[in-house]
Amino acid sequence: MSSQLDLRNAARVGLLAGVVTLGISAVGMLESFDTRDLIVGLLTLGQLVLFSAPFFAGYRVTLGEGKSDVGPAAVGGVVAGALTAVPPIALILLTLAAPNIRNSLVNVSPELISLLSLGASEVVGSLLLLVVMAVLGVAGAMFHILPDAIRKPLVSGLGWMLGFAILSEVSLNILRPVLGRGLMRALFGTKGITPLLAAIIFVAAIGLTIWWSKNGKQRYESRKAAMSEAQIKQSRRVSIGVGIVSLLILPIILGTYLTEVVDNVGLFILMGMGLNIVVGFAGLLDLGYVAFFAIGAYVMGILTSQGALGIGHMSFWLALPIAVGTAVLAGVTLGIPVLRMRGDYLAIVTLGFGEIIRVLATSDLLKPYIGGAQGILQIGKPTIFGFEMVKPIHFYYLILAGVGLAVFVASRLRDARLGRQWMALREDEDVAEAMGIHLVSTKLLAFGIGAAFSGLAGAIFSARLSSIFPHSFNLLISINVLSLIIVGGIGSLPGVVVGALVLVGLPELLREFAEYRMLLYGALLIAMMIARPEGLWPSPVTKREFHAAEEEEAMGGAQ
Amino acid sequence: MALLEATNVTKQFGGLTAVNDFTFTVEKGAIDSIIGPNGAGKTTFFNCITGFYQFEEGAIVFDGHSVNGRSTDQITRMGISRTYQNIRLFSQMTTIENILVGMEPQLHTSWIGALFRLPPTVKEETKALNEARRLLDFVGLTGKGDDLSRNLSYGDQRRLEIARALAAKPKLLLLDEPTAGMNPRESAETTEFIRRLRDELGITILLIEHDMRVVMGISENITVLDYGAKIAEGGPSDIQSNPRVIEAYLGRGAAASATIEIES
Amino acid sequence: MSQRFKNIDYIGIVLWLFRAAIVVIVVWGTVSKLFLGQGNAYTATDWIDFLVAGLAQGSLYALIALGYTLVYGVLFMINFAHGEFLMSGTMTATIFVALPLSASGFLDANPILGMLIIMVVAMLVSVGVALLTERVAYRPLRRAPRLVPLITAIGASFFWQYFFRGLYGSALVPFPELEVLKGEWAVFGIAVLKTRAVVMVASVIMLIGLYVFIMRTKTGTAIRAVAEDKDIAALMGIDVDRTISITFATGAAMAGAAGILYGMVFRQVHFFMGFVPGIKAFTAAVLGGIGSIPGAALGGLFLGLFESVGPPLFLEGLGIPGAHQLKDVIAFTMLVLVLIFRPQGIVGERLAEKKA
Amino acid sequence: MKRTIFLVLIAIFVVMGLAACGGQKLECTDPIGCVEVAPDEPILLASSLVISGPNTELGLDSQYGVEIAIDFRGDVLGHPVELQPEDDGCNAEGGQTSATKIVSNPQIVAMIGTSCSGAGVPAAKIISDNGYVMVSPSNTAPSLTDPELHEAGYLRTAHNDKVQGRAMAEFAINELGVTKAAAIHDGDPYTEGLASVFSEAFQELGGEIVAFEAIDANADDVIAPLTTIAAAGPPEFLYYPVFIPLGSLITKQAQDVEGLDGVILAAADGVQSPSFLEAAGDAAEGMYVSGPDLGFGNEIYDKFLTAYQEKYGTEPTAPFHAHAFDATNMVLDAIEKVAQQADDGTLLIGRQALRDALFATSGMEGITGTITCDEYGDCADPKIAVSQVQGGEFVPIWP
Repeated sequence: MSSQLDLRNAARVGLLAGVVTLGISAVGMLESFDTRDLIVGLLTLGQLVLFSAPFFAGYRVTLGEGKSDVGPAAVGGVVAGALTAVPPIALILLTLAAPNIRNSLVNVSPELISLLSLGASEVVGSLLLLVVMAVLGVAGAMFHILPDAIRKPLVSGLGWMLGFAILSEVSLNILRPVLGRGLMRALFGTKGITPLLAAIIFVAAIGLTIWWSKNGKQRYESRKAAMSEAQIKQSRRVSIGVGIVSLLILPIILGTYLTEVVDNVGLFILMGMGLNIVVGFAGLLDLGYVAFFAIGAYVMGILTSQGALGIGHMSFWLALPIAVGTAVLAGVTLGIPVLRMRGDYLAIVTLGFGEIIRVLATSDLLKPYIGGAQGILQIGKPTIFGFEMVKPIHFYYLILAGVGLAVFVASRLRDARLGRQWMALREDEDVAEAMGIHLVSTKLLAFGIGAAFSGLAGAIFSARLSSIFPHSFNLLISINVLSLIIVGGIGSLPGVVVGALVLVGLPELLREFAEYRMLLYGALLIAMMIARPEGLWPSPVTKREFHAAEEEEAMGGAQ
Repeated sequence: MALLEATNVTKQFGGLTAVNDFTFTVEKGAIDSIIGPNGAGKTTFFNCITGFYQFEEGAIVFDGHSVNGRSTDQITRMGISRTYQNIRLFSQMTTIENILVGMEPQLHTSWIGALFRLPPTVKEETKALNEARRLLDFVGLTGKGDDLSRNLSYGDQRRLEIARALAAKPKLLLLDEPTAGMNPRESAETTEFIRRLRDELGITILLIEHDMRVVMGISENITVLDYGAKIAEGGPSDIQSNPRVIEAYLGRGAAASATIEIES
Repeated sequence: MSQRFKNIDYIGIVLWLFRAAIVVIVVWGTVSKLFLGQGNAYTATDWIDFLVAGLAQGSLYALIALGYTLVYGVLFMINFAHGEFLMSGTMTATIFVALPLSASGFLDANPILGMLIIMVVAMLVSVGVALLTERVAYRPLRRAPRLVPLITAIGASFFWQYFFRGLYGSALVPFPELEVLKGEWAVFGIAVLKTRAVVMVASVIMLIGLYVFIMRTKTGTAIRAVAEDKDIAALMGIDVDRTISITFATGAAMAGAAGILYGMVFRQVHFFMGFVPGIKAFTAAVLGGIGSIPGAALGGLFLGLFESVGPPLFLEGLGIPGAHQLKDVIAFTMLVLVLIFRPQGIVGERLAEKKA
Repeated sequence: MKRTIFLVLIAIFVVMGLAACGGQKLECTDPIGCVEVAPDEPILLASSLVISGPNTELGLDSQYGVEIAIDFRGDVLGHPVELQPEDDGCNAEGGQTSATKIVSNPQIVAMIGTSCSGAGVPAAKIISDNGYVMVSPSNTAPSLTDPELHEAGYLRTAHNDKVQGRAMAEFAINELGVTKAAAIHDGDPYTEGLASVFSEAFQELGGEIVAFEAIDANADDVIAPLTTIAAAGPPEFLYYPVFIPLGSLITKQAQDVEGLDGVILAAADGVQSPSFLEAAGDAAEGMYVSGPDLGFGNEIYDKFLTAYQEKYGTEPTAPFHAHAFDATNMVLDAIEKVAQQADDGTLLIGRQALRDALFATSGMEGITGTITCDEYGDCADPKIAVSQVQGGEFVPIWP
C-alpha cells in the first residue's frame, strides 16, 4: 500500500506548500528575511524559507506507513515540488499583467519578484523556479527514503547548523566577551554565522550523532541500569544542585542583553505563576490580569519617585509590601462583584477591569496624581546595604528571588487543602460547594494570591525601568500571560517557565523578525495548540496513595 | 427520632411546580427511598434539601436545625452528603484527591499553615490521607487511588462518589440512583454495600431509585412522588399493592413525554 | 439558585453597596448636569445628536456581536478573531472594489448597486477567512478543554491582523464617500446624518433577516439544534461540522457587512480596525446575554448609547475632565452592573449559572 | 573524526592570528571608548523604532527614513553603513530592552530612535550610561531635554512639544486673530503634551480655552466628544495634535457636528503626511498643520519621496521619516568628522568625540529645516512652519 503513488495527495501537498509560499511572499516576509544572513555568503533566511517549501512538500508526499520505493517517491516529489512553484509563478506573472498591483499589495516589490525568479527575467525566472523547486521536491522525497543510519545524522547536522544560525544572536552575545575580535569575525558575520562555523557545527553534530547511536547510547543506558536506588537519589540530588548553581551563575554567562531578556521572561514567569493559580488551579478565567500588574507598578512608582509626582520618597523595600498589598486588596475587591459569574462572563468582566485600569491611568482625571500620558519618572532603584541595583544582572537576582517565592507558594498551596479546594472549584463549582467548600473565601484567596504575584512583578517592573507609562499596561500583557500558561500546560509550574521562554523569550531573541513577530506569534499559538493541546509540559498527576505511606514513615522518623 | 423533617415543601420553576406541598420524615438509622416516574420531582427535592435550590414554601429541619436559607456548604457541614444521578466526580483529580475534597468538613487548618508546613497542618493532612486510604479500602478501590477519576470504570466511579460522600462523615447520606446503569449482579452488590453503610457506620440513608428490586430489597419506608406531590407512603409491601402507585407507573409512558425533564 | 448567595450576608452587602454607589454616582452626575448646569450647556439638538451617534455606533456593535453570539451558541467558544474577519473583508473590498469603482465614477452613478457589490465582496472575503480559520485552527480542537480554542482564537486574531498588514500595508485606506450620502435627512423633524440613517436601517434589516433565518429556515433549525446538543443533533442526521461552518460563515458575513457600513460612516479602514470593535462587540454580546440574537442586538445598542451619552451626562456632571476619554470605563462598568443584577445578561438564558 | 576536529581548530587559530596582526594600530584615547571598524566591516548603526503593534505606521515610516538616508549616503569613509533595526514597542520596556541589546554590541556606533517618548526615557538612560549616543526622530516630550532630566547621550531632531505647541498658539492668536479655542488629545504623551502646551500658551497670550477634551486613540466615532466641544463654546479654533487615524476622523466628522461648521481646524506634525490628506480627503481643505518646513524649495525631499515610494510601495504613513532622515545624516556627518582612519581603512570612532560632534551640530541643512543642537539635545529647527492644506497639498504660509 505505502509504496503506491498517490498523485492526488502529492498535488494537494504541493499546492498547499505553494500557497503558503505565496502568502509568505505577499506579506513581505520573504523579502525581509532575505536581508538576514544565516550563513554569510551562502544562505539567507529568505532562501531557506523559499526552498524548504518544495523540499518539505516532497518529503511529506512520501510520508506514509513505511518507506516508499525510489520510483514512485521521485515522481511524487517532482509533482509536489513543481506544484509548489505554481502559486509564486502566478504572482510573478500577475506583476507582468498588472504592473500597478503594488498600489494594492504593497509588498509585491520588484525585489521580491527578482528574488522569486531567482534573479532572472520574469518568464525565464518562472521556468527556473519551476525546475529548481521540482528538483528540491525530489530531493525531499529522496531524503525521506534514505536509510535511518544516514538520514538521522544528516537531520541533526542540518538542524543544529540552521538552529544555531537562526539563534546566532544568543551565541554571539555569550561568546563575544570570551573570544577575541579576530575569532569572533572568523565565526560570526554581522547577521548570522560564517561558513566556517557552519561547517564546524555540521560536522560536529553529525559526528556526535553517529557516536551516540553507535556507542554512547548503549553505554549511558547500561550505566543507568546499573545504578542502585541510592545512586539514583544521589544523582538526582547532584543534578538539582547543578541546576541551582547554574541558575545563579546564568547572568554571568549570558551577558547584559541576554540577561535583560531573561529578566523580561522572569517577570512574565512571575505573573504566569500568579495567573496560573487563578486560571490553572481555580479555573477562574481572568483576562484582566494586567490590572494588578499596573497597580503594583503605579504604587511603587508613586511611593519611590524622586520626581514631582512622588509622595513619600520611600525606599524600594518599604514600598514593595505596600505595592503588593494594594494589588492584593484590588484583587479581592475586584473579585467580589464577579463571585457569581462563570466562564466567559467572568472573562469579559475581568477584561473590562483591565481596560478600566488602563484608561484611568491614561486619563486626565488622574493626571495630577499619576501623570496621565506623561507617566511617572525618576522612580527609585532598589538598594541593598548602600549598593544600588541598576543593571539587568542585579534585577536578575531580585526577579529570581521573586520567582522562587512564587514557585514555593504555588507548589505548597497546590499540594495542600487549599489547592484541592481550588481544583474542585475548577472541576465543578456546584459539587465543590456541596462538599463543604466555602466558595467565597476560596475564590477570593485565588484572586488575592494571584494578584499578589502580579503586583510584585509590577513593582519590580517599575523599579527596573525607572519610569512608567500607561502604554505598558495594555490588554496584550494579559493575553500574553494567559497564552503562556496554556501553551506551557495549564496548572503546571514548569509549564509556566517553558511557556514564558517560548512566548516571551523566543520572540525577544527573534527581534530581527520584528515586523512579522506578531504574525509568527499568532501562527505559533495556533500550531502549538493543535500539536499539543495539553501544553508543552503538562502538570503530572500527583501520586498520593502510595507516596503517603513514605511520607508517614519520614514523619515517624522525625518525631 | 426524626433526623430529617420536611413540611409542606413547595418548589416552583416559573409556572411549573416541581415539588408540591411535600411533607416527609426520615428516622435516624433508617434506609428510606423516594420513588416515582421521571420528572416527578425527586432530584429537585434532593436539591432542596442540600441547598442547591431555594424553595418557595415550607420548611426542612435536619437534626433539629432548619436548613432553610442555608448555603450548600453549610448544609454539608451540618451532616448531609449526597451523590448525583449523573456521576459528578472531579474528573481531572485523582481518586484519592476526590476523597480528600470530600473530607472538607473535617479539615480546619488554614493555608498559612500549609505554606510553612506547620505541625498542626502536617498532622491533619497525614490523618486525612490515612483516612482517605481507609475509605479507599472500604469501598474496594485499593490500588486505584492515583488514577484520574475519569479513567475509572463506571462502577468504580459510582463507588468513588459514595466514598467521597462518606468522607464528610455524614449523618444522612442522599443517594441519587446509586445503581443506575448497573447489571443485576452489580446492583445486588451495591444493595449489600448500602446496607453495610448503615449497619457498620450507622449512617441514615435516603435514596432515589428506579430499580424496584433494589428499592424493595432494602428500603424500610418508601415514599412515592408523582408530579411533585406525594401519592403514597409505607413499607415495600404496602407500596407494591397501592393502586395509585400502579396507576402512576402504568400511565408513565404517556405522562413522561408530556413532562419537561427538570432534573437533567 | 441566585438566591443562594443571599445567605452570605457580607458579600450581599458589598454587592448592594457597589450597585448603590454606581447608581448614586450616575444619578448625582445626571442631576448636576441637567438641573444644576454643571459643565457645558447642551441644547436638545445636542442630546439628540448624542443619542443618534450612540444608536448608529450601537447598531454596528450589534451586527458584529451577532457573530460572537452565533459562534458562542454552537461552540461555547469566544471567537477572538471575529473582529479580524470584519477587517479582512472590509479592507479587501475597499482596496480592490470600492476604490476602483469610486475612481471610475461607477459608485456615484449607481450608489445602491455599487454599495451592494462592495458589500457582497466584503462578505465573501470575510466568510472565506472565517471558514479557513475554522477549518485550520478551531475544528481540530473541538474536543479540547475550553481554554485551548480561546488561545488559538487569539492566535488567529494576531495572525490575520499582521497578515493583512503585510498584504496591504499599515497605512490608512480612505473609504470612498458617496455623493448621495452627504448631508442630513430630516426624520420626524430631527436632522440625522444620512450615513447614520443608512447604517441603522441596514442593521435593522440584517438583524431581522438573520432572526428569520435562524428561526424559520431548515438551516437555522439545524444551527439551533447543534447549539442545544451536538451529539443529539448528529444522531438526528444533522451534519454537525457543516452546520458549524455555516454558523461561522453567517457570523462572518454579518461582520463583513458591518465592516462596510463602518467604512461608510467613518470613511477610513486599516489593518487594526477589527480589534477594538471586536472586543466591544463581545462585550455587547455578553451584556445582552451571550447566545441570544435579540440579546446581541440589545446589548450592542445599549453599549453604543452608554458610550455616547454617558460621558456628557454623568461624567461631565461630576466635573470630570476629558470625559469622553472614559467612555470605555462607562461601558465596562455598566457591563459589571448589569451582570451583577442579571448574571445571564439582559435577555440571556441562564447559561451563566446552569447547574445540576 | 577526531582528526577533523583538530584540523578545524587549527584553522580557527590561524584565521584568528591573521586577523589580529594585520595593519597598523590606531590608539583609542577617547574617555568613554571607541568603536573600531575593520577594513572590510560595515559601520553599524541601530534603530529602535516602533515596528509592531498599533503604532507601527509611525515607527516603520521612520525606519524607512533611516534606510533611505543610508542608501543616499552610500559608503562612509570607504565603509558601507549597515542598519540593525530594533523594535521599541512604543513602551518603556521595549525601549529598555532594545537599548540594552544595542549597548551589548560594541560595534554599534549610534542609535536612531526611539519612536515613542515613553520608550525614550529608559532608553536614553541606558544608552548614555554605556557611552553610546542616540538621536530620536519623533520623541517630543519636554522631559527628555529638560535640563534636570537630560541624559548625556540623548539628542532629537523632533520638535519639543514646548516649541511646537507654543508656535501654533502664537499663530492662532496673532495671525488668525481667534480668541476662543478648544484642544483635543488622545492620551498619548505626544498629543497630550502638545495639547497642554498649546492651551497654556494660548491662555497666556490672552485667548480662552473653551474645552480641553480627550478621546481614546482607538475611538472610531468622535461625534460625541465633538458635540461636547461645540456645546462648550463653540470655539473658533479646534486644535487636535493627534496621529493620522484619529486626526482624519476628527477632520471628517467635525463637518457633521452642528456648531462646528465654521470652526478653523488645526493639527500638528503627527498628521503632516500625504496619507493623511488621502484619508481625510476634501474635509482637510483649508485646515492648518504645524510642523517642520517640508516640501517647498526642497529638492532633496522630492527625491526622498520618490525613493520612498519606489522602495516601499507606499506613500509615507507618518511625518517622522523626514526627522529620521535628518537624524541619520546628522549621525553620519558626525562620524565622518570624528573618525580616525588608518592606512588599511580601519576606522576608529571615539564615542565621546562623536557625542561632542553631534551636540556641536550647527546649521546643518536637513529636510526638516536648519538643524542646530543645543546643550540639552534639542536639534530641530526652532522655526515651526504652519502650512495650510490647499488643493490637496500642504502649502507653507507662516512664518
